[in-house]
Amino acid sequence: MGALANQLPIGLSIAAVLLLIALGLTFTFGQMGVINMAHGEFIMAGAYTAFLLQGVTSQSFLIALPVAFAVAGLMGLLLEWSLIRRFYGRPLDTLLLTWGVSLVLQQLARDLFGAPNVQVTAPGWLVGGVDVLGLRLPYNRVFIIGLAVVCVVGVWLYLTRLPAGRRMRAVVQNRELAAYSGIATGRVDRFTFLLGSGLAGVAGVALTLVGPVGPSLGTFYIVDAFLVVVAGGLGQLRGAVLAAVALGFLNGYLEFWTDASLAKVLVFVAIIAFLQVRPQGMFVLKGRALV
Amino acid sequence: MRSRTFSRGLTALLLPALLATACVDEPGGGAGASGDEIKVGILHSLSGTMAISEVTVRDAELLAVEEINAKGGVLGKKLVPVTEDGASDWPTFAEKAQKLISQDKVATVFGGWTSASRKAMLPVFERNKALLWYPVQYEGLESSPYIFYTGATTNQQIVPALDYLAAQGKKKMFLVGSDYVFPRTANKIIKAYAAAKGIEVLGEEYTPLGHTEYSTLVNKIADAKPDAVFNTLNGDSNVAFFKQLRGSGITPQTTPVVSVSVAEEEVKGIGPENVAGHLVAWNYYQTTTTPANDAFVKAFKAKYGADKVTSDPMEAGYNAVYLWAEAVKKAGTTEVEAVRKAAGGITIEAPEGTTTIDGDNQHVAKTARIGLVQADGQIKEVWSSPGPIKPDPYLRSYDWAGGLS
Amino acid sequence: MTGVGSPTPPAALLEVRGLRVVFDGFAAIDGLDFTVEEGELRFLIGPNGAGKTTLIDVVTGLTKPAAGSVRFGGRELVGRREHHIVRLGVGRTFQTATVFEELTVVENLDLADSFRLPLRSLLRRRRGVSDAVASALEAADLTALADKPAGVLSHGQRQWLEIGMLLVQRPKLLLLDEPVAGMSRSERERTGELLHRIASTHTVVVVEHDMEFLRRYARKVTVMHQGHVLREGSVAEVQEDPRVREVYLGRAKGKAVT
Amino acid sequence: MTWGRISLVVCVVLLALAPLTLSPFRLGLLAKYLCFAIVAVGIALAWGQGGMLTLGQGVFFGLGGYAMAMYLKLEEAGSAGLPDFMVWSGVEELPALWKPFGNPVFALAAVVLVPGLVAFLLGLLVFRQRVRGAYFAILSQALAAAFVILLVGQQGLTGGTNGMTNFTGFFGLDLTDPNGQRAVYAIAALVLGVLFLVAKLLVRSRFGRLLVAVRDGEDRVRFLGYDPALVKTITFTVSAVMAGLAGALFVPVVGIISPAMLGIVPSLELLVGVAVGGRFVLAGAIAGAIAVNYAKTLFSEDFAEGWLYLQGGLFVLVLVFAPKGLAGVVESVRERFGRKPVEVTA
Amino acid sequence: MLSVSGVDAAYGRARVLFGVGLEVPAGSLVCVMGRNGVGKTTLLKTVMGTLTPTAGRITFDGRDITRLATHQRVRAGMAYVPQGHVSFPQLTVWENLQVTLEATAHREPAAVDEALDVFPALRQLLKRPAGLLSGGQRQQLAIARALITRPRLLLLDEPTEGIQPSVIDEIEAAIERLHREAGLTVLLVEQYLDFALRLADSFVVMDAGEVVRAGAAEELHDEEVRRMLAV
Repeated sequence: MGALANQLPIGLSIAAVLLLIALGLTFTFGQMGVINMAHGEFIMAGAYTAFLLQGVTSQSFLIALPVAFAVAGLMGLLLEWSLIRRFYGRPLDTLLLTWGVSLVLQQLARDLFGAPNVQVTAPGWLVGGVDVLGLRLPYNRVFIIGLAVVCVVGVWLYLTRLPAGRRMRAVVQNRELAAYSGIATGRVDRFTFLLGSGLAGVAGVALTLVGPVGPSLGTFYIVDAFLVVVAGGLGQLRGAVLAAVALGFLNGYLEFWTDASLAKVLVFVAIIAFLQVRPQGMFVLKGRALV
Repeated sequence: MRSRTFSRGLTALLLPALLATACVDEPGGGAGASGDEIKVGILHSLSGTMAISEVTVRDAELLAVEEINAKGGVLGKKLVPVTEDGASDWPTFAEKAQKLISQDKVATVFGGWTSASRKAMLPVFERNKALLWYPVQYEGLESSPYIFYTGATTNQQIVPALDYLAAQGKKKMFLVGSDYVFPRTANKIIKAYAAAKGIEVLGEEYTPLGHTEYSTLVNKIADAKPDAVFNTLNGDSNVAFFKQLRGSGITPQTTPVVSVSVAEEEVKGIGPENVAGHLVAWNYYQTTTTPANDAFVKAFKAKYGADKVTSDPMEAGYNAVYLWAEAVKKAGTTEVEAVRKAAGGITIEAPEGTTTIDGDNQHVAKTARIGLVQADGQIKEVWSSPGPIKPDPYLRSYDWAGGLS
Repeated sequence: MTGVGSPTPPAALLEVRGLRVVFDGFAAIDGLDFTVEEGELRFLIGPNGAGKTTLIDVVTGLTKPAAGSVRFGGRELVGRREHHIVRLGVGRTFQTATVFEELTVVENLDLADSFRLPLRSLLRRRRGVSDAVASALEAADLTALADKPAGVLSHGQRQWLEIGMLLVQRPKLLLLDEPVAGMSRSERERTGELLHRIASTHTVVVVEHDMEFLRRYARKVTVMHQGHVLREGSVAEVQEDPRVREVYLGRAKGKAVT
Repeated sequence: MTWGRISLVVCVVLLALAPLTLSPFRLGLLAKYLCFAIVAVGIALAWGQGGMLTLGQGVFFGLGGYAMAMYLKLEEAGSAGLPDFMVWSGVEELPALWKPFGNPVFALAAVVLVPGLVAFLLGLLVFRQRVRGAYFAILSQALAAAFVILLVGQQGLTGGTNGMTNFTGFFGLDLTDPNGQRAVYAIAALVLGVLFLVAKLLVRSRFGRLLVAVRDGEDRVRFLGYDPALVKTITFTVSAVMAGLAGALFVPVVGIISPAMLGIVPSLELLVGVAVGGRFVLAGAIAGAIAVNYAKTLFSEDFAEGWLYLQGGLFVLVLVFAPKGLAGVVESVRERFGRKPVEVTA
Repeated sequence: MLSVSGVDAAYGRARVLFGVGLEVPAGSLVCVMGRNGVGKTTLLKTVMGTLTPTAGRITFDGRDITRLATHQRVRAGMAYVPQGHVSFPQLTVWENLQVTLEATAHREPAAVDEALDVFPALRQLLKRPAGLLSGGQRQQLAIARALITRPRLLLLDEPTEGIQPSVIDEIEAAIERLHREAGLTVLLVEQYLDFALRLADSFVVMDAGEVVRAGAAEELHDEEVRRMLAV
């Protein structure tokens, strides 16, 4: 029974990881209808940013967060500007296109950083943990949960409080009216991509705390990330949050009761079953539909 | 689609593709030992997920080839390596093995890492009566006449590790592994051993290859409170496992983890601080003190860079080339059956110490070593077997292992 | 508030009763009663947002009503899936003609013709042209373009093709949504003639704004306004009704201009 | 017509000559490409004609492959014995799931029926709910991921990551013998030819026209009185069966079936050839599958690290510059220079 | 101020405008009339740049804007209130206004106040999501949103369509005030005669994608014109 309660914070921390990797996708996939298979490689870019920056200063891990946001964000911007722009309205083609890009990026990482995993040392203050209800909750997990919360709140504030965020919501809700309101919609699209990719970069830095840092990093997370977005529904922040939490707990408990392999399979079955009830995910944004 | 209009021109598309494949049949490279050259195949994953591990083994094998050539080659002929990419894909290993044998006509092949790649190549070598030198520790229960196994079999790695743990008074164990054949076989051996020696196995958990979410598993370990964890995770999963294990407060002091797939190269990727103090079981470490190893490490760093580390599978690959060369010298030919016959009893002073080919099962006698991971990423030997252990892939000499094979 | 002809239910082909459709809290149709007799050519008009297309959407199963019933030949349509309703004999066209551009004109028509075939016969290749398709080709004046992909058709030709596709399905009720929108004058005329011919053998409901068209071909007109029926009657009757003039010329503000 | 006939004849002749001119090794490779070409025909049907981008075709390939492998393993092990991997895995008695696969008829039926049934059920579930486009693509991808995990986890049943290997015979043919290999090649070529014709007939049938209609206007098709979910499910099932047959042939051709063939990446790789060759044209898809896999062999022999660049780059280039693939390029070249005047938009 | 000449436009293959010409002099209120589906909305969309004309030329203040992006036209001083009281439904009223202000060239916060002065009723609704407003309130918001850009030319597409009568008066009064008092140039699309009669300086009647009649407001009393508009 104790262990069962223990799974609560674990479900939460799995949810936090899912949320971090999927948050950026809710913008690029959910809001723009672009299925960016290279999202995982933007996560990887964030992780390598943390690798390159470490040792530069004593707080390089924290510095890596904004830098990774910028690096991955710029990569996303470049991708949107150079390729994806031509593909709006062809979501299936963007899927294949970005998968091609992801292959190239993986090989590029292999050539730049070598095939083996590289070492990213967690800062000293993230070593150790805190005891909660008899369970030791690692600081790095606390940090990831915190970062996920910060990112969600940040994104929420950005969307609701900042001019750029308002513009983004305006474009998503009614692209034509946004143009009539004087908004340069093309620029907003590009910025949306920058934000979504940047968040992937931030996720990448955080994942160095709990996972490997190597050229295949992105491939470990991409499917889960998409499932979160699919289950959450199009372009809705609250959908992504709820789906991440639900899948996190589902994963945590299923793995506890069965094993890691079976849990993954069962989660997939659960998603198919869920889509039978809600084919469009938890929340549907009226207006712009995908496909 | 206006398929009628299209298809007219389009079956024509088949032409170039088919012509290309059908008509280009590169001429074979002649016999393995022709003129003053001997071709040897080197077949590892240079791309895909396994490239992480296998590229370094290839490097070590190429180093050995280079060194042998520098000393005048074999039978007065130079070794010419033909490198192929297994692409972390088992059918590709089989395909490339076939290519090396039938197209390049190499004298022998050094290659493979995963059990799956070996199992895929095995029928190819048996069918063609060609030789494969396989350099990685594996799950045993195999003995092919056309494969030489220069890595450890279970009685040279897992069993000594268990002996060590038992000697340390570890009575309760938790088994963690990636979901594939080596961990499952290893754990079967461990359970048989445990049953015979009064050790309790508290849990046995497998995760998919490439799994990175270990909080639940770590929770299960924390809950079970074992004396030791026996870890047969492979590759990237180790990084996630050790990072998340460390965060949970499970320390090497309370619960040491013994790993059999974590070598110097992996320690670097995991981050030494995450794995320091835990145990590993191998036959060789970079710190192993033999004259041959000093030379090996020095040569390796000189060739590939001072920041490079050496590890057990690399050393086993390096040895494989030397062992084959010695066998060829003894046989006086590269002809496969002659080399096989000559190989039994071949002994070299390898970086890990004296190693001898066992003519019966084509494995190699090796010294087992338990090591402690240091904060600098190097591994310090804390125990070693008194001498090279005779390979016993089917564990026939262990009475507790009766029901295993 | 039923229109004309409600007391004789047995002959009614389509009976809509108490229909209510809500979009986001806004009632696009509210308390609508609407009846079409067998053999009628009915025009459905009304200002923008009156609920004409919504009505067609409900009848054909595209939109689910919040309340009310739609009975077709005595059978309830609400709750049935789109293709079932088609199979019961209700066909429709769309405001923007949707034909399959990759398929040829004949293939488009043949596809429409084959919907009652069992799967096994669908797996066979089309050999020649059925009588229904041939006559639809003729009716839509597309015989010359029969083997061209529909993608090359002009807008007007597409509309005719779509009507032709409807014809080969031999529906008991045709619902045409703005068949002449976006057509040139000469095309309108030809469409009118086509419609006239169709109406002689089918029950047809047409949503149309083009008044010239209306005057020429309409027998009975239903004027919709704000989700309900405002007036039903002959063209002349409707034209004379001050309330109708009001919703067209003035607004529902109460200030009649005439 | 003559153009197509001539090239078809040339292709058949080339395929027929290949066993005489190629070394057994190269012939084996060609046979492998033909297996992928069979999958490509199915993908071209589902994706090109039907608009269903399936990222999980490896699953069906695997189901067919495993069904065949199970039979071959049992055949080899004889009536009393166990397949080799079960011996290593410590399985002592033949699992119930395996028993019927000792029967060749059952195994051959399973090659067709198992992938078909899985695809049919999945298709029915998702297409009924009008899950389509990207959602379908992502779900099919997740299916591939889940399926691999499931296979790997059942080591005693499936051989785990190792899969099954070391097949020596195939319905009386000796796979270690060059003549046996030639026979297997001939079977693969024959199956490809037959399935190509079947697909071609399907595309030209009313059903094929309906499929294109569903791709271009699913909602409109509903108003013609058809159920698009059924049309899509049937097509998806057909394409899955083709993948299953390809998988079953892959086993004797390559001599191994393992989860590595069925995951996300192999499933996507199957798409590369189709996209490059031209997804809208069956022959283009076949040519693309053969050409891309040939390129993969060439590259990994001479320029291993560059393969990912080439593969990724190919995808990007094709989608940006030739979304209809090589077939589209050929078509537009023919439109420009061909004798046949092509109708320009009226 | 605005000059449209010889404009053809089409949605895909459906050709909607056939050589439409139109002049909107500075300070005038021009009313485009015609029944449903004759191309009025298409004309406005073409003027605003969401639809590119296949032929013809559009100038604003003498500058050729035929190829300009929509948001650039807005910044040049044209504002458009589309048909159907559209807004950003999940943005609050305030956000609807603010997002427009932030996209303007001037960015003067006072513009929001000025716009709210036109429809004071909106002040109580600032925190409410626009999707929850009534049609009339949404239309007031839509006009206010357009005014924030401080346009010199305001294009209104059936501003009173589908709106409850009480609000129609307010909207009408507001348009009148803006035109008469502030001297705003207005291009109004209307189906209804009485509205045009009260406000317009001049009118244009469209039918089947063509301008079939144009003239001063007085001519609207002409019975022939009425027939063009009514049933």
